[in-house]
Amino acid sequence: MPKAPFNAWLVPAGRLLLLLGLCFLIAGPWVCSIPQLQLLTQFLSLLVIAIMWNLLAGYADIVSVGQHAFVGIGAYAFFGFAVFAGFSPYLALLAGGATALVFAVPVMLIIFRLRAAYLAVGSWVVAETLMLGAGKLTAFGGGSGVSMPVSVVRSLGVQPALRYSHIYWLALAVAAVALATTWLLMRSRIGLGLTAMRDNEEGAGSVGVNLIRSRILCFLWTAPFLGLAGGIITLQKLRVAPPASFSITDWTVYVIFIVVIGGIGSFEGPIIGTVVFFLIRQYLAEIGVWHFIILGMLSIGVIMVEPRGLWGILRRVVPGDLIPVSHRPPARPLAGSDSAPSGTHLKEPHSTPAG
Amino acid sequence: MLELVSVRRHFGPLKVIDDLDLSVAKGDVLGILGPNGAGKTTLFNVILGVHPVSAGHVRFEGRDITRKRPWSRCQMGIGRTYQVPKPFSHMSVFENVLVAAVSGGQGSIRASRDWAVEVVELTGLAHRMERPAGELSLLDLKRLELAKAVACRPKLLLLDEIAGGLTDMECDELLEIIRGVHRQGATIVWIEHVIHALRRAATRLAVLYGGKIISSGTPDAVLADPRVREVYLGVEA
Amino acid sequence: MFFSWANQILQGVLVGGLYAMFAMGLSLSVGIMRFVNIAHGDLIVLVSFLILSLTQAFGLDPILAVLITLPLAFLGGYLLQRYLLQRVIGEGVLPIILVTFGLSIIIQNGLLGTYGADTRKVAGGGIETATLMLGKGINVGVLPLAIFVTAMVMVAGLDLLLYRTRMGARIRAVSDDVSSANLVGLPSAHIYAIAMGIVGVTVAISAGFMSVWTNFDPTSGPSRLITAFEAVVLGGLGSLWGTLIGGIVLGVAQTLGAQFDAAWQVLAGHIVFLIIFMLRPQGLFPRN
Amino acid sequence: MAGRPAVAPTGNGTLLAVEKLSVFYGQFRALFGVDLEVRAGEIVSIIGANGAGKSSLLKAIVGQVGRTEGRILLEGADLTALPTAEIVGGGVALVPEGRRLFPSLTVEENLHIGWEVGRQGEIGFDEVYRYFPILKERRRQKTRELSGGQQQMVAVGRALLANPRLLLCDEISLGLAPVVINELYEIIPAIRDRGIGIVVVEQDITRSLAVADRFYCLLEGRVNLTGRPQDTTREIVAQHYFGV
Repeated sequence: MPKAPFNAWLVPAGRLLLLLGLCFLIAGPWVCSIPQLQLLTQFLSLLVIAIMWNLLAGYADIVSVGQHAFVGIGAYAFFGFAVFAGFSPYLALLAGGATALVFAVPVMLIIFRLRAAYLAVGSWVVAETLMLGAGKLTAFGGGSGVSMPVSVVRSLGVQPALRYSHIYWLALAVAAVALATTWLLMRSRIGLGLTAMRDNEEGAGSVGVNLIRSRILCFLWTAPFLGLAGGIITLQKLRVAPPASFSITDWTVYVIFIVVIGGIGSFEGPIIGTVVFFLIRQYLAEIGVWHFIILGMLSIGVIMVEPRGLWGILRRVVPGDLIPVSHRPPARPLAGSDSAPSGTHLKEPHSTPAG
Repeated sequence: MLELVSVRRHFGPLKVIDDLDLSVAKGDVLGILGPNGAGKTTLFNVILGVHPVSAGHVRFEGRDITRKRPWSRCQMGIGRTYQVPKPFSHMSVFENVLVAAVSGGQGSIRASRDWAVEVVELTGLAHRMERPAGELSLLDLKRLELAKAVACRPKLLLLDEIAGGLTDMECDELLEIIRGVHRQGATIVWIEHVIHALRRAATRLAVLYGGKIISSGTPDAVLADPRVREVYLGVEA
Repeated sequence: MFFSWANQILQGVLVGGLYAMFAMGLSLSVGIMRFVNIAHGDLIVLVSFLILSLTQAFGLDPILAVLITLPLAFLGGYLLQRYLLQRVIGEGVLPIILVTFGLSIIIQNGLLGTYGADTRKVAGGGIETATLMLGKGINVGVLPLAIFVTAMVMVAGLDLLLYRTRMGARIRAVSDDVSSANLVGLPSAHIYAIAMGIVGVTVAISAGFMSVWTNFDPTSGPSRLITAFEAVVLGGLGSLWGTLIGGIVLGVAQTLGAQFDAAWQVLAGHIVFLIIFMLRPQGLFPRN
Repeated sequence: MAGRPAVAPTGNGTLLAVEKLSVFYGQFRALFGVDLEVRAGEIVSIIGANGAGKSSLLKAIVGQVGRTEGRILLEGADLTALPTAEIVGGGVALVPEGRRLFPSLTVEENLHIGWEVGRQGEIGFDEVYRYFPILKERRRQKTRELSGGQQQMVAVGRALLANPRLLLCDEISLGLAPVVINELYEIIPAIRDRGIGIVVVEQDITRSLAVADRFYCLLEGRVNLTGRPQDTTREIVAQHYFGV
């Protein structure tokens, strides 16, 4: 049996850190001020979008620069269902997610015709078109947007404190569901195939991974979650407007930086990236546009030095994944004694002694 | 079991596979020889569907699979190794094999785990079970290629120069594994330059030259065929 | 009525000249280096600000300012390719997209930090308003006409450069097969960098015309990129004359869209692009 | 020309000396300490089965493999760390396996690229067109439109225009009809007689040995037989070739 490596404690320590973070998030409404709670809500929304972008670019090789379209669609649809159709905010939120999914189908039909490098700008064109289209909706205030009626706002709580904690719980729930179900997806046979695709596409195809179906599934998977995030964001901002709801800066630029810096193609990367991003933004916001420049240079540096980001660097020391999406062989009490077919076993080559 | 009918594969004006007919019977171990550029790897790409054919048909167990994608063919029972290994470098050896067992063999993860372990052990990779595939040595990568192909539970196994670059001892080990797989019922098509390995394993040999089969039959007959010596060693002076 | 429509279409064609100019450099990088530079539009805006500074700070004539930026843009393109993009080329699409994306954000915000968010324009000394009356309500602006003619000259010039010169043959050789080029001893990194330098020159020329004709601000880059991309895809990836036609199609679509409602101008361009793209994904004039 | 290896006459007429050369591709080792020598005006043939390391040897000489150990000397000047462009400029030209032309360039343009990257010398376009008259007729045609044999002629012509002191030919008969191969092989001695050292890599042993002054046989990355063709028999060569 190999001895446990010296740095094995880092994995449980990392998990403990994640658990503490989760406890903090759950305790949020009791320990945080309203501005802090709003910040956490933003954090959770961005986390959801980052996880989804990572799923596309990091695994399915769909490097989209237009995913903000689905955030915007979610925002507008939520607004429409809540204000015009009179749905309760909760139902409207779900309907917003569903609408994003419906839009994802034609969008996919367009951009999947473009491969590789061209898909990025192609998805951007589609997002731009949808944003301009949203600006033509007079009911939603056209190009300048519209605010939520007070009645809808009040249905979530008359006092601001209650309302904000309400929105926060919704954001936490959406993030938790997004994280948990995406984790389950990655643990499933589909996720296993996606991870193989990430490492070697042709190799994955020839061991039976259906590349086309996996791509379609990934793309459709992300849309409703982005739509839900769009709904949450609208609840928080209390208005929709094309440039803000379909903001490429907020929902694509930042998100790409988050995932690239945190570590693309891993589950931990987007989480680390979102935390780092909020730290940078809190401390560097006063230097205005220059924090973008720092983020841009940081991400170019990361691609040059360690394409798998901060988590890739940490992973050189940390011996395992914090959120295990990988699979381990079943424990076998008497490995190799009698279970294997006879005659075909080879002696194991001499393995080097551990340590 | 496998049948290629007048298959052509052209890259622009280059005819890599030129009007090729080939049939493989169940239980065969067919070895394919041929000089560089004879179209051997392209032949595999055509059988697995990595490249579409320019003309002709590919049949597998009586079904026309000419228009099927690689993953469907794999799920139907065609496993394949690559000459240049294509490991999933950031996944463990076990996971590499599990992907194949789950995707190619079409089982659930739960049901495929034991099979994956069995294949890993069968191919002599048990001691590397949880290592990332990116850290493996060449021999282990070749074993992993084989393990992934076997894990798909192939009825037809395509081996592409799996013995190249190995020492004699390593080659013997690999040969033993391949024989084991054959005994369990798989039909094998094996492209190889290491002739002594082929000679010991193959029930039939075929020689590919200029995109056509120029000789086929029992190993001894083919190796004695003057046309084969011609292709390999040049025209008799 | 007829002449009013004809006039609009003519204006659209001329606008298309500017779009083709934006697209030409992108078409070269798509055709030769086989990547889409997401910072392409931002580079155009960057050079426009450079021209603005030269004309305002030193009181230079815009034409002189553009002439000064040409060698700088060549050098900039060369260095950008040689020391940044070349390092991530050939490692799949993700790194190059992300690097040029990062570059785009850096340029936009660097300009915002330096020049502020105000909309700018370079004074052209009256050429902006000069028009030729062709009668029956058809007027042609001197500047748009100059732009269109220049765009055609540029396409013809690039065609000559690529197909009639030694350097062009080298560039096409590297674009044909990089590894062959390396095998026979062609310095591919240097040749790619020269190609990017040429892209830089097209960027500077289009920046010169754009800065006099239209307003721009530090965040105008992405819309220039999108226009350029649409023209390239419409024309057929990598085909220079196709790119010119693609630009014209967009220009006409936009001016006609604006006829219905001024606010539909940009959207009409996108919609026409998406429709044509769905019908003909390989573009109007695919290469080969 | 910058970086051009200085000419250092070595007395015994050695043009190329390969010393203890190993080549690695990541984990894979293609050559194991190979020694090889080529003199000016000599044709050296390298034979061996697929995967024996023949192409790796040629690629290492022109600086196109990742990691090597050992030394490669051209007239005493070390080529080992130089970029390909300088090696070619210094007088080594490769006719790569599979021809590797630039398909959308014309015959003339392809040839011209060889001329540009090489060193100054007596071989010009006329010279090449004299060897291959058909190329003169087709000089304005794109090489993708040529037959395989004509393409191979362009590849040889391109290398010759670099005015090499050492010419490396990798599988030039691959996939060609015997008539065409004969035509190509007729000019090799003529090139040798200009004082150029030639390395011929070929799967067709008979052809290769017929033209060679000396040969090396590679098996799995090592030289296992070397000598003059007339001093050995076909059976011995075949044994070493297959390693059985």
